[in-house]
Amino acid sequence: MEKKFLILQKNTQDKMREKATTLYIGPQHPGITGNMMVKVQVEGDTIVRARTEVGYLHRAFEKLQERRNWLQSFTLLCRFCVPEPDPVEESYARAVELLEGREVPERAKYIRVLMLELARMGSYMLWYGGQSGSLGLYTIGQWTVGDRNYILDLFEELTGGRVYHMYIWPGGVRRDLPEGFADKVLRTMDYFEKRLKDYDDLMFENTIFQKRTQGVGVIPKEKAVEWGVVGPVLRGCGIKSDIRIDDPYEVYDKLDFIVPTHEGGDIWSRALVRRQEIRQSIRIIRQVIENMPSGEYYNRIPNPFKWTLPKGDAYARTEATRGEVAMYIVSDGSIHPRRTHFRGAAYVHGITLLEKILIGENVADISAIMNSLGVCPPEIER
Amino acid sequence: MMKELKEKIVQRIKANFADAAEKNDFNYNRLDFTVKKETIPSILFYLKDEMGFIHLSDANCVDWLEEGELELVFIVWSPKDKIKIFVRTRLDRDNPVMDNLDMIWPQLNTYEREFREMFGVQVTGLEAPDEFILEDWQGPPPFRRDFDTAAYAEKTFWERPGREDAQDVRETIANRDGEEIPDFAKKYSR
Amino acid sequence: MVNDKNSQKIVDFIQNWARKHSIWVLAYGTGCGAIEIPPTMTSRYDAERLGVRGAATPRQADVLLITGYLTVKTLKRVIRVYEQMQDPKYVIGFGSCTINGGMYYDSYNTIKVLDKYLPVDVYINGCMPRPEAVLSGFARLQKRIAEGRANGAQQYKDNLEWYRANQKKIIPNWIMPEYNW
Amino acid sequence: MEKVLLDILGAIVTFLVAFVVGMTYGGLNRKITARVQNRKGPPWYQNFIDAYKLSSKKSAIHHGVMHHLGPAFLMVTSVMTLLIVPVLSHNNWFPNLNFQGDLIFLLYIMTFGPLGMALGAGQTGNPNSAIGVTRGLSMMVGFEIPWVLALVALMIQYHTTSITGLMAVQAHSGTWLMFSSPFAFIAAVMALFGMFRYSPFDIVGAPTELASGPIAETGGKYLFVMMSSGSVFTFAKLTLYVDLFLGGADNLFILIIKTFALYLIPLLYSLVSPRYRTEQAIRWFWGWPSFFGLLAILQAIIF
Repeated sequence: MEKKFLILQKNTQDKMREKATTLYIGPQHPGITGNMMVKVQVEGDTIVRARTEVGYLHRAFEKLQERRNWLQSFTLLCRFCVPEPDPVEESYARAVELLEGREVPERAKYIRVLMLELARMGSYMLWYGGQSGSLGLYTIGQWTVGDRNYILDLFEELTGGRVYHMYIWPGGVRRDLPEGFADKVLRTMDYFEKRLKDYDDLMFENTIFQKRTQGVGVIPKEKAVEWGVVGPVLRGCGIKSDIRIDDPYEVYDKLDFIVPTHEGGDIWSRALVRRQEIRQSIRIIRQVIENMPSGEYYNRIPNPFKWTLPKGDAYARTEATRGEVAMYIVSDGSIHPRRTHFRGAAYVHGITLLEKILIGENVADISAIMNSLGVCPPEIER
Repeated sequence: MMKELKEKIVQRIKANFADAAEKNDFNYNRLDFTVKKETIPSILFYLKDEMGFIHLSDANCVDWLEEGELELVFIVWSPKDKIKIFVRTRLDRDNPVMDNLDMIWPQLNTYEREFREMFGVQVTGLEAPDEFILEDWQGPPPFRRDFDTAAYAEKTFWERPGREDAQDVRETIANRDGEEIPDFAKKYSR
Repeated sequence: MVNDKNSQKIVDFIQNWARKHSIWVLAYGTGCGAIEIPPTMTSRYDAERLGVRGAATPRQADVLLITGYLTVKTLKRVIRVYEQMQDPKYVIGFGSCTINGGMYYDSYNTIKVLDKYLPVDVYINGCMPRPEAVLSGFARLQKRIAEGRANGAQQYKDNLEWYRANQKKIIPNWIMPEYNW
Repeated sequence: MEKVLLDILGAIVTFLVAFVVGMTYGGLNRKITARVQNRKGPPWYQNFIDAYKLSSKKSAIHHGVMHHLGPAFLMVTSVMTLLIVPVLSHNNWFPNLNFQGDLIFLLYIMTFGPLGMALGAGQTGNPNSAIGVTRGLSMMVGFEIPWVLALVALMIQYHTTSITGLMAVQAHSGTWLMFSSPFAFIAAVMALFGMFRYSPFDIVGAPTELASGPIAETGGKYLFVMMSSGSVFTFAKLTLYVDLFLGGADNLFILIIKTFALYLIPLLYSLVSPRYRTEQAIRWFWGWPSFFGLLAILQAIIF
């Protein structure tokens, strides 16, 4: 850590910049986690200054939502962050329900948790690929992304879409579980429990992987919360923080699971936290299927073209794989949202945090650090 | 429990910031304070350093076109007390000026850059590149209510004219490329 | 060496056959469509058996896959990337938003019709197109290459001024090197 | 005169064989990788298609004379290495241009190609290429040490500096050098990891770090030349190892079996390893491989 702050100090004197080479990582670069750019100044192999440039994916969703009604704007949501769209839908649905005071049936709550945890697993499978691929271990990525298809199959059967589900919507969920779906989920979970061991053998017990990740991209524990670190990255610093426990939503307070933490704050501890969270997800999914009540799954909303929400605002937070995502909605009493705002974890991780922790690191680790922070550009610029 | 905690927080804030108007009728863990623009840095500092609201959850801007004001909303969260506080203030819409706050939370720098670009809020003392998301943007700040995105899009970009009729064109496409439509697909034709 | 028409035809046939079976896709995820590229490349769908594989830089790539909507800012980079690619090169428009704007039809920052700015050889519709659709798009491109109809690059070269005018209309600050191959 | 003509013809045949075998190994590499990754994978001849496609690209941009010549440097190196290495033991088709001291010449010539490549990559002005070149050169410093130690050990032990000499030793004693000087073999095989630049030593052209590094600005015909020179060099290196340690080969079939067995070592290791950072890679080469090289020298001196 001391090395980092020394470099920071020197950095303020403009001396260093003359010797440094500027390197543009992105937007067209295989190592970048999406369509963004990191402009780094390097001296030898060490980064002395980093700047991110975003905006390549700006579609002005928040503006477009002002032109749609409350249900139409819901369809835009899943495009906010593509690898894991369900937490965004959940946030929006819950914010609307908070504002309107709409009750959600108990069964819908369970189905939502099932959906969220499946999405978490799917997203982590993709993360496996990104994290190991950025370090040159492509075999893991091929296995996990291939296995992720089994989760996407479940989504497809349940919602009709592989990637964009539009399933968790205000008032409940869009349709009930199909017949025999629970068994399929359980079978898939069995399969994943078996496969996780293979991934461990190849990735976490690999000496080179440990050497590449331990002590790289360290976030200081005492600064972590202040810098806006959330989710698995914060838990990788050894701080127990999870919205599922702290600010419980749906039925998470009735479920039995633990929040894994790991000291260190480097890529390795973040990877371990994520690895353990997959296990917890499987556990949650089993509990949900066991305890799922029968009954209604949807509290019908009125005609969406006449559906108005009371004046006011609401804010709902959800724990996604990247950390805290949240939806802030403001209603002026009309059928359109006055303003919606999406708070993504990558908005903080991908800009200020990334610029801070890249300093003093090796050029070779940029991609690995970005993957371990879960930087998702569409979430930054929306 | 939650109610007592809320009362305590409200009292402390009221004692320190006379202009804070509170709203406390939420039945979940939320409190709402509206303050003057000048109080924002000090109340955020106070919340963060003295009261344990160390996590900045969100900051955003709402355009109230009819009232001629921009509303800034800061949402802070206390991991210890498990409660979130909304701090709001209003800026004059024609001349929106706010102070730079990124010494409180470094990530506010990003939020301020977005306010500046999307709402035209002038942030005094902000050190950041001029452009954040947009590049070479020449129109008005796009997230303001009076900016009409549909008209702008129609004016600027090509649009592909849609089909007038609603006929099934899959056969035509298939014939064009010499492909067979599988049997299972035929039954879905409109 | 090859002068008469028939042998030229044979050479063309062999070359097109090779081009058809060796498609190197530039690793540039321009939009959200990039999420379905990993599944397409991995075990269940395995595009590599068709000869499709990734290329790291535009100099080595054959196909520019526009995975989804293009914002104005990205369009500028995409044009630069396209012009750096070596002839023959192909463009695949991926997703509804490249065809007519899709659900972003009223957004002030995304282009609606890709083929006004870049010559598109094959469109794949859907939001999101499934990996099967992507594979079928590649198959369609292969078919067009084999028939010698995938000549978008030639079209771009011939109508460069028209494309340039369209591009400059929405990119106000045009600082780009000349098209030089 | 006739001898020279035959030699030239033989050289062409050698080159063609090396090209085909090297390319096929590349294709099998992709096939094996795919099978490990649960995929069907491309056909084994996929690399030929890729090469032909690259050579039939209509345009190929270059950034100056050195960039133009860089691939040629690589090709020259590969062909020279190939011609010095005796491909088969007793065969007229594969000429044997080796001479007393060719091992030392080989050591020099094998570094020549990357140097030419470095100059070419430097001229592109692409910072990724420049960084890739520095990485490549520093990694060469790493793996040259165990490799040189192994060769020097052989030279000391058997009092010869020619490859044919070492092959004669093996033919004479009946045991392969792999068994009679095992430490040199271990050190040399470890150096082979570095020469092949497969994972975990693919730091030169690491896609996620440098966007394929020195070849970032190279496309079309230039890439074709590099690809084929890489294939030829693969074959030459493997044949050299077979000649030095596995007793050479009497016919092509045995040669292919032996070379492929050797080739599988770095290939399979690459499938389960992430990439080292540059300094970690150099440290690795200066660790156990160099230690085994020193052991080999000790063995050569003592026995």
